[in-house]
Amino acid sequence: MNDRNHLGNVSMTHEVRIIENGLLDIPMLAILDADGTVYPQAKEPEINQQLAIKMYHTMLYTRMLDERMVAAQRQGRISFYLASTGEEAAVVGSAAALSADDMIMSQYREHGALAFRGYTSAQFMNQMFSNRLDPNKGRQMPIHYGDKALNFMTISSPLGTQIPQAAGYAYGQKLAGNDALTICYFGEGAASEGDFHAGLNMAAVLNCPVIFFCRNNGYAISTPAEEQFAGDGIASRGIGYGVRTIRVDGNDPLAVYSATVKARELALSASQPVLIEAMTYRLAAHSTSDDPSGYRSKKEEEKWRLKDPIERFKVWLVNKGWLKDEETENYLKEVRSDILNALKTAEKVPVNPISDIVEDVYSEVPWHLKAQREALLEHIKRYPDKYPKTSGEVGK
Amino acid sequence: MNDRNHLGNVSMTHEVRIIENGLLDIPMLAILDADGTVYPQAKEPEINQQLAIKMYHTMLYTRMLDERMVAAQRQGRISFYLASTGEEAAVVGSAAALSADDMIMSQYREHGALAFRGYTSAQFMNQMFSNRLDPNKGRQMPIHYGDKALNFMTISSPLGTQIPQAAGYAYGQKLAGNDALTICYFGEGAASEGDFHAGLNMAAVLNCPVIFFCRNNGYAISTPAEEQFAGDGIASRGIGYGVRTIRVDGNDPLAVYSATVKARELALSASQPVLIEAMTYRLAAHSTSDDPSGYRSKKEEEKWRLKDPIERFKVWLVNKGWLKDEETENYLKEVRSDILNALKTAEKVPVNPISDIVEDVYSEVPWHLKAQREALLEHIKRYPDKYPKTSGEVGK
Amino acid sequence: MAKLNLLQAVNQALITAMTDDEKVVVFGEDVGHFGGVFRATSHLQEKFGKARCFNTPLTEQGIIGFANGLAAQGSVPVAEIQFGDYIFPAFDQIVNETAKFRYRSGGQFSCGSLTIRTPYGGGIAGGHYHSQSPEAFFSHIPGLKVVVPRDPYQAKGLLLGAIRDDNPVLFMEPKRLYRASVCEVPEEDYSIGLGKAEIMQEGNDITLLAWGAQVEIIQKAAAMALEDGVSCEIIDLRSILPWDAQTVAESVMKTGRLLINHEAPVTSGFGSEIAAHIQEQCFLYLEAPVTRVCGLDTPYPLAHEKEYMPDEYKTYEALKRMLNY
Amino acid sequence: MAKLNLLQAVNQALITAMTDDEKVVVFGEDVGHFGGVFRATSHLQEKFGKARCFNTPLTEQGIIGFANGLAAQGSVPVAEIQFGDYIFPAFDQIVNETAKFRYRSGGQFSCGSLTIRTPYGGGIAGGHYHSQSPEAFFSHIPGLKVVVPRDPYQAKGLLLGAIRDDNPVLFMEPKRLYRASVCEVPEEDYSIGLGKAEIMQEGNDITLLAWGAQVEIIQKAAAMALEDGVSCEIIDLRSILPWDAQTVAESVMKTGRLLINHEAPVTSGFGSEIAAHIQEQCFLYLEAPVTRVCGLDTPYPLAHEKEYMPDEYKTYEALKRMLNY
Ligand SMILES: Cc1ncc(C[n+]2csc(CCOP(=O)(O)OP(=O)(O)O)c2C)c(N)n1
Ligand SMILES: Cc1ncc(C[n+]2csc(CCOP(=O)(O)OP(=O)(O)O)c2C)c(N)n1
Ligand SMILES: [Mg+2]
Ligand SMILES: [Mg+2]
Repeated sequence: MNDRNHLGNVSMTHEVRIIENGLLDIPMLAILDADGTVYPQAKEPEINQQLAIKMYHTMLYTRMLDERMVAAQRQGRISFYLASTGEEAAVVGSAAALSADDMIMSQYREHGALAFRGYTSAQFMNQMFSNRLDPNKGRQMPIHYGDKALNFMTISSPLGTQIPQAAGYAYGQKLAGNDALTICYFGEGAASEGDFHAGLNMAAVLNCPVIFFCRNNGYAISTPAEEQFAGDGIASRGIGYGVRTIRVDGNDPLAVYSATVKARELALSASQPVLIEAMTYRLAAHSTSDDPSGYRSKKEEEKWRLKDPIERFKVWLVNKGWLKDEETENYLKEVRSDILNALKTAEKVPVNPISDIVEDVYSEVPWHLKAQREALLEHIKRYPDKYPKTSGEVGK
Repeated sequence: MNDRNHLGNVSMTHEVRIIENGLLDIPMLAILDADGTVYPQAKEPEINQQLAIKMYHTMLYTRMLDERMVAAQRQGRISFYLASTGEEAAVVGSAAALSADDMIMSQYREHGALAFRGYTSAQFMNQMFSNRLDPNKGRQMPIHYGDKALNFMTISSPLGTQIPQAAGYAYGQKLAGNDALTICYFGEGAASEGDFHAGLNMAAVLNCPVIFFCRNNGYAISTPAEEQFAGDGIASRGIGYGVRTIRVDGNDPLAVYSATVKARELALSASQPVLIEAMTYRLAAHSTSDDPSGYRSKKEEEKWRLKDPIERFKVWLVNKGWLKDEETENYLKEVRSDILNALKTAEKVPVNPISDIVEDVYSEVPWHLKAQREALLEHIKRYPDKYPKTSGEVGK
Repeated sequence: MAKLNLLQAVNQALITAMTDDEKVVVFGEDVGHFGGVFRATSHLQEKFGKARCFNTPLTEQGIIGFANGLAAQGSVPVAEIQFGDYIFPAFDQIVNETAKFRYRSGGQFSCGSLTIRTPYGGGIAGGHYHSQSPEAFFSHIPGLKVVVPRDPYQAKGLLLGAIRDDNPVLFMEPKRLYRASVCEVPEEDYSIGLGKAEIMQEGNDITLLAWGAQVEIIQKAAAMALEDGVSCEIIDLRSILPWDAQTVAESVMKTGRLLINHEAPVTSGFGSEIAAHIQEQCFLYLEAPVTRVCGLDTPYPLAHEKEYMPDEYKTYEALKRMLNY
Repeated sequence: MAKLNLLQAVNQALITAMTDDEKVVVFGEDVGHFGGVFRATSHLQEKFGKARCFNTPLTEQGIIGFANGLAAQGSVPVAEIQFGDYIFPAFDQIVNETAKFRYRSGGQFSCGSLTIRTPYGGGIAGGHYHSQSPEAFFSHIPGLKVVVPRDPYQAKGLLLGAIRDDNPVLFMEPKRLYRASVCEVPEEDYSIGLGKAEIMQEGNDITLLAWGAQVEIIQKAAAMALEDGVSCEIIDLRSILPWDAQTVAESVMKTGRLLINHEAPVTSGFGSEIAAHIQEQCFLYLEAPVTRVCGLDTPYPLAHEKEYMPDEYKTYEALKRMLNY
């Protein structure tokens, strides 16, 4: 046994003192003030105009996508949607600090990361309409994106499961000698799952180059943070695992970007995990199935609207002379019509053929699934009017 | 949302500083030095001679029980045993600080707590021989004790499962207005399970009066602590959950006792969990199925033998004038013969009748289990020589 | 007597139980102030206080672990798992703890007072993470009871029966019926005992067996068959574990045929246990093989939900094949 | 060719796999330096380094979660769960992740390279937490493969088959045979393909079916029956999912009788799926009901292990009843 983790460095005390909250006071990195100016003591990250504008555009893009798709859900065109409104800086600021080779494992509210990597409106739509152009073959509910070409792992609904998986993925990257890591996004709610504990502890012990990125947005559906945990956020847990940790203002794209750049450097050079806790707020409803008025006040929402990451970033860009006011309007116009066109196109693309129903369960379709498919197709042939969407495919 | 757990008290920083190990330096409470003298700065707990001797005797008792039962296992008299040798102070020191009404949920290496509550050699033996006098009806492997009369929850093999259960039990005690709490023992290995995370976090959020007592004995079977976690022990995790936490020298009965007294007071008065991490060492093999020479050195063991909690306690008692040398010898003699007699008696007591095989699965035996029992008894009647242990019971 | 939907019936059962016994405690993700994502626990926190109805952190293994301890202590926990698809992190606590607590302690301690509520099943365009029917997993766990109601009346009575039963019960609520199924539900307190199937319609030619939301499917198939002059006996199994094999066997001895319908994948679904048992018990009475009309052995598909479901047409076709066997 | 026991055969298969493919990585609780509590992974760390064979923290859900990610990345993880009884904390990762990874991503990502090894079964005085046979739970998970070897030769071949199969495989090792079963095992690399049952003995009067450690039980029962002049066909199922229904059905069409033996509790054990399927496929050939000789529907008992086990005498008795049906 190596004493490091047992008794090696333990100091002694002779007084019975139970440690209360407050031993830890993990500060929050803040670079841009809510009014869009840089804090006097703060150092701007090294970031050029092109990258900054790309980040800004991506944030605007997902904001527009959210607006449009929430409406599309209300119109009954898609079954479900889940917006990242208010959390754009956390997602895009971190994604911008990655290399394209880094694997992204997301929870579900991180389409900004995918957009940053160049996912097109058409691609987003193909997933949301579960049509046959989705590389995931339309197998999941809207917003469960996944694209191997962009190193974006297909999203899974069960919360927290991607956390130990990210440790494993990163371990594999290290073994393979890749100069790339894994970033794993999750909410402060998901951090209550046992998988969070397993994932962070394993990553720390097995020295996995992974960035754990927690969006602490104050809510898990209706459950506020104070009914989710009693400690100093999620960051304090990182310390408990011996994981290098940083807390950032999640509504400050410069802070998030700076922290993630540093985290990536550290994680890769030392082959170790880093935990980032981004303090933000879910301005949106949890999803289109949710109505936040049942559990929080408009006043609280208003308070956070004042910290809007997009507005804040815009002021900074304008002050820097990197952005003119009308450019935003033009971009928005462009994006709106791009999204709408993509939507209209994608909703006309058919879903996968019915014969696909037994594919990808195994690497090859085994005997019993072949038999089940055959029986199903036979049945549809017999009752074409009862399965109007697919009966056309099966012949007679 | 209450800001307490989200942004309420967060301080700000403008410098990208990722927190590394060492933010936390949780000291270890030590009162008795390894040589049995009290550290000059330390305060002895309020403890009278009677209690101190009872603790000492209990520690000696389990040491003897361990010796005897490891031998009994080698002789093939019982199938399995698991010793607490070297960890007596952690277990007995904490148990001594409890009220008899407090529920004890143990992992398996805490028979000292049961002995402290007055479990007799006969009672220990009945469990280990799974005979019909065991209140658990002999349903589990040796050392899985449980006795409702003594508020000692029946032990379960799957690790960590008792941790969230303890939170729930304690919550129930609080609801019922009992002036009692739950203590939950576990190893530093078990603390890697997701159930640990769930249990501590829930207890913190739901204000459960429970003491989580971690025996950090450096090993989980062959796995040393440094392959189990990378943080500052288990104590640092408590801080992460906002759980009041104290680390103690687990080989120092006075420190463990003092910490547990204080923890109990706090947990009950504030209706909150407290985590105690006792730094100790598993001098024994993991169990009778294990041979530690495969994974650690004699030298390391020797180092820890010098910190033997019993020796240390003895010197203190003698110095205090509470104990004479020959008293220990006499007690040991007494206990040895008591244990041996109990063993000889218990091994002759039969196991539960075969008809019991379907009992306690449900509150009442349902139809299918009645039918299965009937068929089994019929079968045994037909092949009496094949089931010699039970055929006598079934008639012909 | 008022007309209630299934959610309202569940809510009423919880109010009844909490009023009747102050040891009843209700908790889970979002069940507190908000009343649960489906609103099954609406107003409970208001009525009974935060100590008896509360949100938990987001951890299913924790919820059931906590519930096991609370039950062992003597309280009467009713824990909600937000979706049946998310019950698996709690599987260890259920298999190794809930179900074995009484047995391992020789009856000294038990989780008998525990009820776990969870919505299950498809038909809501939820894909494979909001549609699973996991009852078969739980049917292989001695020590546990598993119950599935088919309508609001049954839901209230069976839930009260489950809460009061001295054994841990998994109570699975067919979520596609939450608002769709409406019927008269007495305001009074009534419980339906567990373990009994209900013969909903007597018949002579074939026995159709289902539970939960699929009961209406076999009813529809029976109606189609009736047009052909086929007389179906319809049984709602209600309890999956222990199940009422006697009622089913007696019916099959009369009709000579058994068709089982369930949503879960066919392989090792609970239909397999029923078929295995009935072919043994009724071997000489069977005029056709026991037949299962079930989900395919795939994850629950999003885009082809309609095709996947063991609907009335598939049931009717299978029934015809059985009659012409 | 050397005589090896089952543990040595497993160890040899791992050495072969790790030598053959440097992407193979072996891990779990105590599997590193120590070589595992049963020593199945002895010397692997020494031979292949700590990066490819290592201890994990004590967390089954973490082990499988980590393994899923590692598999998705392109490595070939072989994860050990120390006892089958402790696999349940990983149930969610297996049901919802391992098994659905490929499907949900349209084949973009998968855990196909993953193998999970775990010892299972009774007969070692281990009580209900060191004796369970949980294969039936896993047989209801589309996307997963489940394999159980009966002896050292099979163990090596099937484990190599499992590691190389492009689907996630749960490989269950009958621990009471770990040292008890010894046979000739070729030193060369050989794999046995998954999904095929093996007819170990041909016969005419009845088909006896088992897997893993219970195969020797049906062999013993067959020997007893032979004295009565009964000719038994003996089948080792080997793969539980997908299972080789065709081989079994063909045998039953010949013999007219099927007896299934497994250790797990009878209700919803995997025998129920086999019985349900075979009574449907072979309805007109059956001369007696498909019969299951299995564990009781209780936790695995400590003190009455012998009585609980579906041994050769129970098997023989059931067989006689079937022949006299
Ligand atoms: C294992 C599991 N349990 C429950 C759910 C249902 N659920 C979906 S999202 C959600 C809240 C998640 O909150 P958080 O992790 O904070 O992320 P946020 O929505 O705030 O981004 C819940 C409970 C789930 N998807 N998976
Ligand atoms: C869920 C589960 N996984 C694995 C095991 C096997 N096992 C029994 S004891 C043990 C080590 C426990 O170590 P620790 O918690 O540190 O306690 P200690 O033995 O040191 O007292 C292991 C892995 C188990 N009992 N339960
Ligand atoms: Mg959140
Ligand atoms: Mg330990």
